Amino acid sequence: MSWFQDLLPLIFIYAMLAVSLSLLLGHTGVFSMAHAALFGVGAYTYGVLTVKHGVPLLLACLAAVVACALVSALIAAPSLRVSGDYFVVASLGAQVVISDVLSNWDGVTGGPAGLPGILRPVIAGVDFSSDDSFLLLVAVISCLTVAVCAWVVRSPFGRTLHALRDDELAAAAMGKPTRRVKIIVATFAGGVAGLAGVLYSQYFFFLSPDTFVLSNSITVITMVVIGGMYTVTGSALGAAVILLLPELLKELDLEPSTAAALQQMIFGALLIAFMFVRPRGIFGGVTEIARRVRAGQGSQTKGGSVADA
Amino acid sequence: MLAIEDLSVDVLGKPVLRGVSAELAAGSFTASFGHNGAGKTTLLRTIMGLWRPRRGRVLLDGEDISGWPTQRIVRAGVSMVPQLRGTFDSLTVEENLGFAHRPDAKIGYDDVYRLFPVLRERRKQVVQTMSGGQRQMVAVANALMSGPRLLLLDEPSGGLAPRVVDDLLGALKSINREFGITILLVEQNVRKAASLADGVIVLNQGTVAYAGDPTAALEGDVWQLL
Amino acid sequence: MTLFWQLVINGIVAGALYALVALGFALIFGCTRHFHIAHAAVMATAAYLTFALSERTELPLAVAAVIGLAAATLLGVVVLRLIYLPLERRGGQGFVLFLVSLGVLILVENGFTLWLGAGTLRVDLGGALKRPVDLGSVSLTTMQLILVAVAAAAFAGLRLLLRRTGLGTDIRALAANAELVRILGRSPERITTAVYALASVIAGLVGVYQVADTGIAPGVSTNLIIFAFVAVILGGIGSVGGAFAAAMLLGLLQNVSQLVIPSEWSISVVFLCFLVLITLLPSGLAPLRQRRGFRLAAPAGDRTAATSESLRPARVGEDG
Amino acid sequence: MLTLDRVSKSFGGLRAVNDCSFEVPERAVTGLVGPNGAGKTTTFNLITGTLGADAGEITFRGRRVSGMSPQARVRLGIGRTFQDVRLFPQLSAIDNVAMAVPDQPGDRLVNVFARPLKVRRRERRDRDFARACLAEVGFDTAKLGVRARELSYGEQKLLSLARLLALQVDLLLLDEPASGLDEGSVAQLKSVVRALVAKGRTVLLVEHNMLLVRELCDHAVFMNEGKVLAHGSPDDLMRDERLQRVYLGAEVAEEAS
Repeated sequence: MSWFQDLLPLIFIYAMLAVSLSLLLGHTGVFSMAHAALFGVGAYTYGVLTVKHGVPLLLACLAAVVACALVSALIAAPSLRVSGDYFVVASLGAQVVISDVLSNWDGVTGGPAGLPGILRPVIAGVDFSSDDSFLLLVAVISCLTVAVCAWVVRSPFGRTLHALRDDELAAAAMGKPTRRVKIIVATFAGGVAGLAGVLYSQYFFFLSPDTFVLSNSITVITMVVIGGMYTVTGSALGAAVILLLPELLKELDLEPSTAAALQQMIFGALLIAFMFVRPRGIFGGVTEIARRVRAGQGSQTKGGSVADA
Repeated sequence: MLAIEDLSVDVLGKPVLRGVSAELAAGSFTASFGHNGAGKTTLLRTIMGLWRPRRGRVLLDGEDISGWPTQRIVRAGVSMVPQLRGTFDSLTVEENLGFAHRPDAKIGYDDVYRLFPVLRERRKQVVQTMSGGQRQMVAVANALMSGPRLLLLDEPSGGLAPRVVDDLLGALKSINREFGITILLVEQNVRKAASLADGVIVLNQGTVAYAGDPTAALEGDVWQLL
Repeated sequence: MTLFWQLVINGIVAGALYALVALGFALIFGCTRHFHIAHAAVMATAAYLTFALSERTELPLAVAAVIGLAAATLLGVVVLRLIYLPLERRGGQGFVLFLVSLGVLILVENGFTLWLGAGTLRVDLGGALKRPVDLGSVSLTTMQLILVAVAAAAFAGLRLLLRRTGLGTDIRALAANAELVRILGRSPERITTAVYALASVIAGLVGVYQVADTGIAPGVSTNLIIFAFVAVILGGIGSVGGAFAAAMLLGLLQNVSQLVIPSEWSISVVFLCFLVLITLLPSGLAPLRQRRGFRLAAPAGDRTAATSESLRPARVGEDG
Repeated sequence: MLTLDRVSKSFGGLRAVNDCSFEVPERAVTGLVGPNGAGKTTTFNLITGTLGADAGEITFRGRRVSGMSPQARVRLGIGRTFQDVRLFPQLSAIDNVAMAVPDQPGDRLVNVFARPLKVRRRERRDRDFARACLAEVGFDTAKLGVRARELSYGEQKLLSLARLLALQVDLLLLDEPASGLDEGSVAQLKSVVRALVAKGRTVLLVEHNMLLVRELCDHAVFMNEGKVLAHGSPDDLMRDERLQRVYLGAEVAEEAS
């Protein structure tokens, strides 16, 4: 089970990333293709600041989160003036630009060769450099983040997000500042993605621009879709499902390049299959039932015939 | 020619029509009234095969057409002028008619142009640039070009000036008389439509509140529903 | 100056490539509002099959290319009929279709990678097509010349088709009012299929060109489709002519910018320009040319913000 | 309270609203009547800022609102319902109403973190208020937790009215509030509107049901083809010959006289 222990921190990290994307995708109705890039901005900001400039780790971590939030807001700002179709293209554009910057700006990022020598933090005298302690740190941060996101979604602010997703025009007619809300949620989601990036860089001690390319954005989208984009916990669990998949492929003893392609193929097939079979994701239905039980409305809906329209 | 039997239709999961029955005789002119949401548009769309009934049947000349695809229903001789969006706005009049035209239809360009002479003058004009009344004429002409025996119209006079409404409804009367086309007209313009029609169906909350003679309809309690 | 003109020529060649992809994508998007990112998979299919059939079997290149083109067209149509249309019938709209389209793209592209490897694959055309044509101080290969000619011909041909033929009227009718097409007893599905076939043939041509010129590798077709998106947005949604012009412009910008900026940054430059441009001109370049030229459907003028978007998840939604 | 001065709006070639001027007096119910497509809903959209006018001025309590965003106009006190209801289909009935309560601290993400207690207290109050709004329009309290899209059309109409009440605006624009409602709900609607006016609110409504207009409205404005053809008391208007010809038909007019 040692492979599982190796995988666990990654699952926690990607759960944060997936939850952050679900805030945009599922809860606000904004389709972002730039999440791997944001992840990269967080990771590289932390890596570059600590490795090349010797900035204290916690300060660098803060800087990474802020930088990532700002970049996310910057991507959101122009495209929110126009309809949702543009956001996809704008975020795609941002993904490509950021990928390019990470691999071409050799002087700062180390270019295609990558950025080695990233350190794990020491917080309040506790050293998190061993794998076990680091796992604990990641698990705590990740769970806290997911909880915070779930809290946001259930707060009045989350309700405003859902209203925006359902009908932006009606939300504006109810006096909600729709553009500002969208930029704020993009900023927040960017910050979470940045934090995930920081943990990622600490986990591997090394960064390579290949991690932060478009196909990884698609992987994160797959996590969110498969887990259930309308639920925070579903998205987080989706990350676990998608990360466990390659481990199963390893049992087949394939060449790494073959395995990578096969894995992507499976993601593609999953995206298609889920839209046909379970558009709300694996865990979407479950939390829906939970919601109804909580609201005491389980008996009020007649066989779900209405919902299936 | 058309018989609707105990028709119930759900739209987006909500019951809109509940057990509607009605009959249209060949060559008749029937007007249908009712509030927004009473189910008039749904009735027309169900006849056209655009919605599927949950229960009940639609019979055209004794044959059950519910469940048929729209194409087949059009070929069987039913056409509809939908509410507001009955034209291809970025196409010219001629292109509109050409698209709708079916070679085996007994109505052709000449018939349509005789009915609406202004369309002949403007046949090269893009529909977008025409007045509301002229656009509605194109919409009716489009439906005619597919050669219907039964013509369904969904509030064709909506938003038109009174004089234009008179022209349009007058044209419907001559379509009914000259071509012998059976007409089912959904209208807000109750008085005018009732004066043209020889039968009235009033829908309320998805059921038939009244069916029969137009003059009797306007005298009784049914009026309160409108 | 020579360098400048050479870059202009290179820009026109790149622009022609983007324009061909954008043409098909814009046609589909304008007609159906499908955000058909799997258009890239169609292109890749033509490229990979041409390679595989000509290199791995004894088939002559021309035959391989024709089979590749046919398979690509088939893929476009199959994706429409087996995936998009059934999903649409279940109420799935833009957001759902975009996700499955993305799924198709990575499925197909990685399938070929699995089969043929991740390297750059190229077919050898022999001398004639690779021979440079001198235009004074600058040059381009015969193939590139053919590409530019094909792009121009495809543009003119599509324009003619849309304006002068029955199919063109059908396509414009579909773009204007899809439901009326059905109400008048015609099949929107059949016209949509024709649109997909047409666009897929064009994409297939791009694929064949790509594998014969610079070669095909994972990500190449995705990059092209991203440029096509940008061109469609810049050209104004629904405007095939606008998309074509914007694609040419992107190609030129990407190449000419290399005069002052290292070439590895040229894609970033294009996208940064795009982001700045849509900030300044939210509805693209379309308002700059008011002429009702080569337009499939009216822009979303009187439609409200909520209805003019094709990618909203709120309309996804139902279990089972 | 609200004044439209020579307001126009075109879509492509079509002049949906053409040089339209009228006034909505305070603490009264004004009816906007006319055939379908007369430009009533477009006028609503121009007043609420969903659409921008091509020409003309709209003033609310002496302040020029043309050019303001929809949100700014809501804050000034203009709220609306939609003809096609436009609820938030995935939100529960109570959330649909609670989200409309103005000035919620929870609207700002910062407060969700920085002042969680305050947000929660307010939220409890807002939900109570939302419940009261729903009760006021006669919404079935057993269905508070049901998603809006699972409600019947009539229930959705009531819900949209409750949502408008929660918005606490002074000028309420109601777009065909009675269409699709059964008689009981229409009676409820009438009493709600009357109660609102008694509390000092102003109502402008679009309605096809002339009997309702006559019972409810103090003034009526008649529009056709984007123009205001007549205004006055509903009874005067129903005696107006043009209006009879264009819109009503003789029978209603006879009843009116």
